Amino acid sequence: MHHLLPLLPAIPLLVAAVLVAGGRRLPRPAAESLASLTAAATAALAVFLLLHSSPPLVEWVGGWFPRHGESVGIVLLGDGASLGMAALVSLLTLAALAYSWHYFDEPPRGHAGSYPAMMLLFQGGMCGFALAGDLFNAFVFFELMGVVAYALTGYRIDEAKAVQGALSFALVNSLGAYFMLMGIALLYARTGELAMAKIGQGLDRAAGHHGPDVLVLAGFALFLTGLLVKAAAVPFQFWLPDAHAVAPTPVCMLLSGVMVELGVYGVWRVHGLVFAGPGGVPAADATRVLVVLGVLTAAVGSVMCWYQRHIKRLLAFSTISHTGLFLLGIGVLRPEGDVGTALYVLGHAGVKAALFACAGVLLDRYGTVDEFQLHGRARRLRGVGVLFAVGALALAGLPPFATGLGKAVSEEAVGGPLTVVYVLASALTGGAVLRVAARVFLGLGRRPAAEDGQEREEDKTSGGSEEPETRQRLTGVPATMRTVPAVLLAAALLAGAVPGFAEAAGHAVEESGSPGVFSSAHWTASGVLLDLLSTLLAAVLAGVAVARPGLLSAPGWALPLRRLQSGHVGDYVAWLLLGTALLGALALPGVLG
Amino acid sequence: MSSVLHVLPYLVAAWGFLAGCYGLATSRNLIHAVGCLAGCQSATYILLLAVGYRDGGTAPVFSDIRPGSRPVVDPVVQALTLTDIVVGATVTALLLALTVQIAKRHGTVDPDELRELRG
Amino acid sequence: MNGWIPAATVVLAGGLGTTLWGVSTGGLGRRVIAQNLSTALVCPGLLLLAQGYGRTSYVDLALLLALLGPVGTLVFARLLADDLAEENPAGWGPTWAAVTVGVVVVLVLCAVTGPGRAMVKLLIVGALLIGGNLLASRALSGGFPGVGRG
Amino acid sequence: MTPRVRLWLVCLGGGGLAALLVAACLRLPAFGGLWHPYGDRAVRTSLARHTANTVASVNFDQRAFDTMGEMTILFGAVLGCVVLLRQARDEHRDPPEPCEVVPPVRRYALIVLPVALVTGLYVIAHGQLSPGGGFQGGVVAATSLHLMYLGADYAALERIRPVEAYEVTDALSASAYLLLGLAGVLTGTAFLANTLLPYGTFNTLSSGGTVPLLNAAIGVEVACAVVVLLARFLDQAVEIEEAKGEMSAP
Amino acid sequence: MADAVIVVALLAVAVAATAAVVNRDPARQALVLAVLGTALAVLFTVLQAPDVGLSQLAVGSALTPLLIMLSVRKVRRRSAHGKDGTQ
Repeated sequence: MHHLLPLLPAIPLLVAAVLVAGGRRLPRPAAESLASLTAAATAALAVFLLLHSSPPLVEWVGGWFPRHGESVGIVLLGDGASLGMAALVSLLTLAALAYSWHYFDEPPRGHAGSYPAMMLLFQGGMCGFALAGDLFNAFVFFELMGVVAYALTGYRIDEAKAVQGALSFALVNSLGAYFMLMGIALLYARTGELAMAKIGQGLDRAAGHHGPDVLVLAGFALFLTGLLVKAAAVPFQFWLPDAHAVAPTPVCMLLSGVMVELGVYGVWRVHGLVFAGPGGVPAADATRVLVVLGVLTAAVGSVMCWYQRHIKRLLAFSTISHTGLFLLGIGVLRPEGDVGTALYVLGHAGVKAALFACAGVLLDRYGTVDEFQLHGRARRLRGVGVLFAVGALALAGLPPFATGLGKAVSEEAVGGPLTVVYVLASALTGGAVLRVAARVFLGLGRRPAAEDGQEREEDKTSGGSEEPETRQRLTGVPATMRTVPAVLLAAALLAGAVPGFAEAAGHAVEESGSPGVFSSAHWTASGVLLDLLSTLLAAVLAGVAVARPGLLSAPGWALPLRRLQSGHVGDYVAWLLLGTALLGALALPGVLG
Repeated sequence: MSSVLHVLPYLVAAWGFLAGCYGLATSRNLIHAVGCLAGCQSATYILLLAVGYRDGGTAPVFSDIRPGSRPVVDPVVQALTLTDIVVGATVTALLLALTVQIAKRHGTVDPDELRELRG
Repeated sequence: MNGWIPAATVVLAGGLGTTLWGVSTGGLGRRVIAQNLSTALVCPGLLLLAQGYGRTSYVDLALLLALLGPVGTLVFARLLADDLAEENPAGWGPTWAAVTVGVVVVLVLCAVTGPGRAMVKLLIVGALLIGGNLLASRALSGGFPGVGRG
Repeated sequence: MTPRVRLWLVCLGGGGLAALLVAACLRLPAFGGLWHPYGDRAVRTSLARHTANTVASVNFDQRAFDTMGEMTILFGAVLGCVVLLRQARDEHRDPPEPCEVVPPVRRYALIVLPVALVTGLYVIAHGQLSPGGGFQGGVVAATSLHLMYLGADYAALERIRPVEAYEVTDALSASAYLLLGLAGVLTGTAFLANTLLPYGTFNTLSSGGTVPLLNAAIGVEVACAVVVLLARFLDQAVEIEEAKGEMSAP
Repeated sequence: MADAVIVVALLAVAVAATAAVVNRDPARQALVLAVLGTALAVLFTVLQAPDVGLSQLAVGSALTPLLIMLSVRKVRRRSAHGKDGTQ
């Protein structure tokens, strides 16, 4: 069984290579069917392995099983969490490929297979990263998914914004990856090993009775920088809206749905295996780091999300906000938090991908994703409108969506005042999306004045002049573009509503995560109430925003926050440096004490 | 001499990394920024290889020496660095490709003039 | 310990020092010449290192540098031909000096190794190094008189 | 953000990072230390598998999975460059003007080209014995072809470089690497397991089991990938022109 | 004495890396990067990593400069072209 683990990344990579080799002979439908079939097969394999992952599978690639406890090979971990992520990646890739069926204008001349091939490479990279149990191997797959994601983001080279967003994405993420590599080198120097579990043991042994020293701290800060850049935590988040607003919609579905979450997953994995022991970073400090960044990220993300009018950018900021919530969930270092976050990630992937899919329909139908310009214009797209509104409510945590369940379980795990963060962040982001739904699909409220006298700098990102991604503007919505969001939302609903699914997921995550006794994940009365509260808040916010736009328009203090999102790659790098220093400072007490 | 040498390679790596970051943050030309990123990355090569060095060791390549006749340095970091160099070269190429497109679409490669993605 | 490594240290320190100074200051012409010299001066250093470490397999490094270093210079000569046209940097003095260092090092090493495959390899490296450097200098001083959009 | 504020931010963040890095450097094991557990194991394993170049053994046997990822990164980046540097709708191709090259330079290029090509192949072939291998040799071989552009002109290069063939070969050799990995699974051992072939005699070209095969696959892949990559950049720099009169305003 | 050559290589790399950042014109930076590549190859040789040194030479001495210079040429030609267009 465990011998099949390496196939999860290898199969998509192989088919991608075949697609490139045969791409110029293969007609486009054949190339796309082959790619979809591969994604489906990989997903099936991942689910199959997932069902057999108790006890967790471990594979030493190349047959380098440890002798006397030591190996020279690379280890892959096939436990509930990693295989769950791999399955999620594969399913979402399948959804994205189905959505983009006959979607783009003509592919590059003589390279019909290149777009599906790149999607498969992306999938392979993400699967490999999810399974990696070796630090350097994780870096390699981290780079692979990065490299392909940069190219996919800049896919529409005719668009000035697309290439610029892709470059910010590429520069910041590559730099983050090099931070990660510096961290790996430091940890290798201390422990002489590369497998995560062995490094953890090595750190414990080296620390002895003194506890961790500054070398461990530096390794922790540097490695986490790389992962948090991918996860778009504040202050590493600036690249994300730039990239997500301009990437082709199917790519956005993957970027927001799983790639960013893989950053959070990486933090959880590496913390659990490397830094959780007595020689790693003390629990209190790790919690401080993750909770502080999580709260900041959730706050910045949701406030910025509320003040956007570019719909894709708005969704991108809501992803940032939710990443903050995920970081909070894993930050408390309790099994309930892990399970809640896992469910939340699952639900969020479906909901966010569905929302992006709907935004893509708007873009291709009307040639704009500006909330103001679209006011009331999409009344006739009833089906898409319903999906968009349902997605908004699910984002706010409406039971019984998996987002709501994940949110409820996480809230219970973090407890206390941090619950407020969950409620407010999901209400704000859900409310913002609901507001868009009300304005665009129902035409409620006054049509907002496009300009209030002078053109402000921020209006450049209104989304008014985007090029549609299809050959011509769509006149009708193709069935695939309608079905995919519906299926995704249904999946998010079922994941939360089907009894037993949450327990099974909880069990799988618990087995692979931090030790602790945890009963099971299920709906509780308080959880449902909090979910309903955040949904209600979202509806009220959206209603007020539509009826009385003046009341909730951007106050003076929000403007500097928007100004920070300057689109200048030098600024982003400066923030990245500051963020690493911040990470080090936040974890410093554990080393000094 | 020797106590300085015990940390000098690491410090050089740290210096190179920081210098690259500084250049990246303050760059006025995206091609220059990509070059700075390459500089940053060379720091990671130095750190990795410095970690694997062994005093008096020689390369772990036995085509021209007898195995076991001389102490050898750590081959693992060398393999990692090789991978890293490939990654670096490809990332550089991809970034340059994006830069070329930016030059076409925006008419400039100065990040100070690329102000479309604000707010 | 042997004398080869100190010799290599001196050659490399001198070579890298001068070329770094040359390549990071002054006009474009001077910088290109310095880049060209870096090949010519580092390559003998690598040969000396291979001898000093007693590893014949390290000679491959010198071989590759002798081969690709001039190619790198050709890149600059060709793609900067317009900018260099005004300066027409020749730098024959430093070039000949560097070539002399190369010749001396290769000859000494040949004398030490004695005839055999190793010596043939050394001679190839030497020939590539010297030929490449002279050629690269020639290319810099107006080697591409008519570079249009090609 | 003004440049001044950014500089302050860089100083602040960079200062913190510098403090962190320097403090960590001082705690690292002294440079040149004798303790390399993984490295020692790797050397022993490599000798047990009759691979003279330990680095090749780590790359293509012990940690061959990393190399698979690395190769795919290269493959993906080249594919990305092909997509990013394609001819956009508002661009057209102008045939390049021939370039005038003084005869000695042209002669040099034509003489060195085969030498470099052979050297590249030599470096690939001896990868599991002496320093070198698929990656290094592949880059050298690919670079050598471009002497045609540097020493002669672009048209001459295009004659010896049918890009499509290189693209297909690139993809095929990448598949070959992956298929060699899959062969392990199919024969019932493990992915990328080096158990298919005998390990051969130490320090000969056929030693090391599948190491020479994987090495050769990487060599071909890298050579083709670099050729395709450079072809895209040359296309942009030399051939592709934007339509006249459609120059963007800024 | 074996240490002296390591120190020399390290210092050369440090200086070259700094120079690569300080030279802000891309063409000049490419020249410095080419020398940085050579210096790194020397450093890798003295750190007994000839495999890595070879790969650094292969990438750093011709490939990266060629890529950068081709990009510089494209960018420059574009802006020169643009000026013509506005005249």
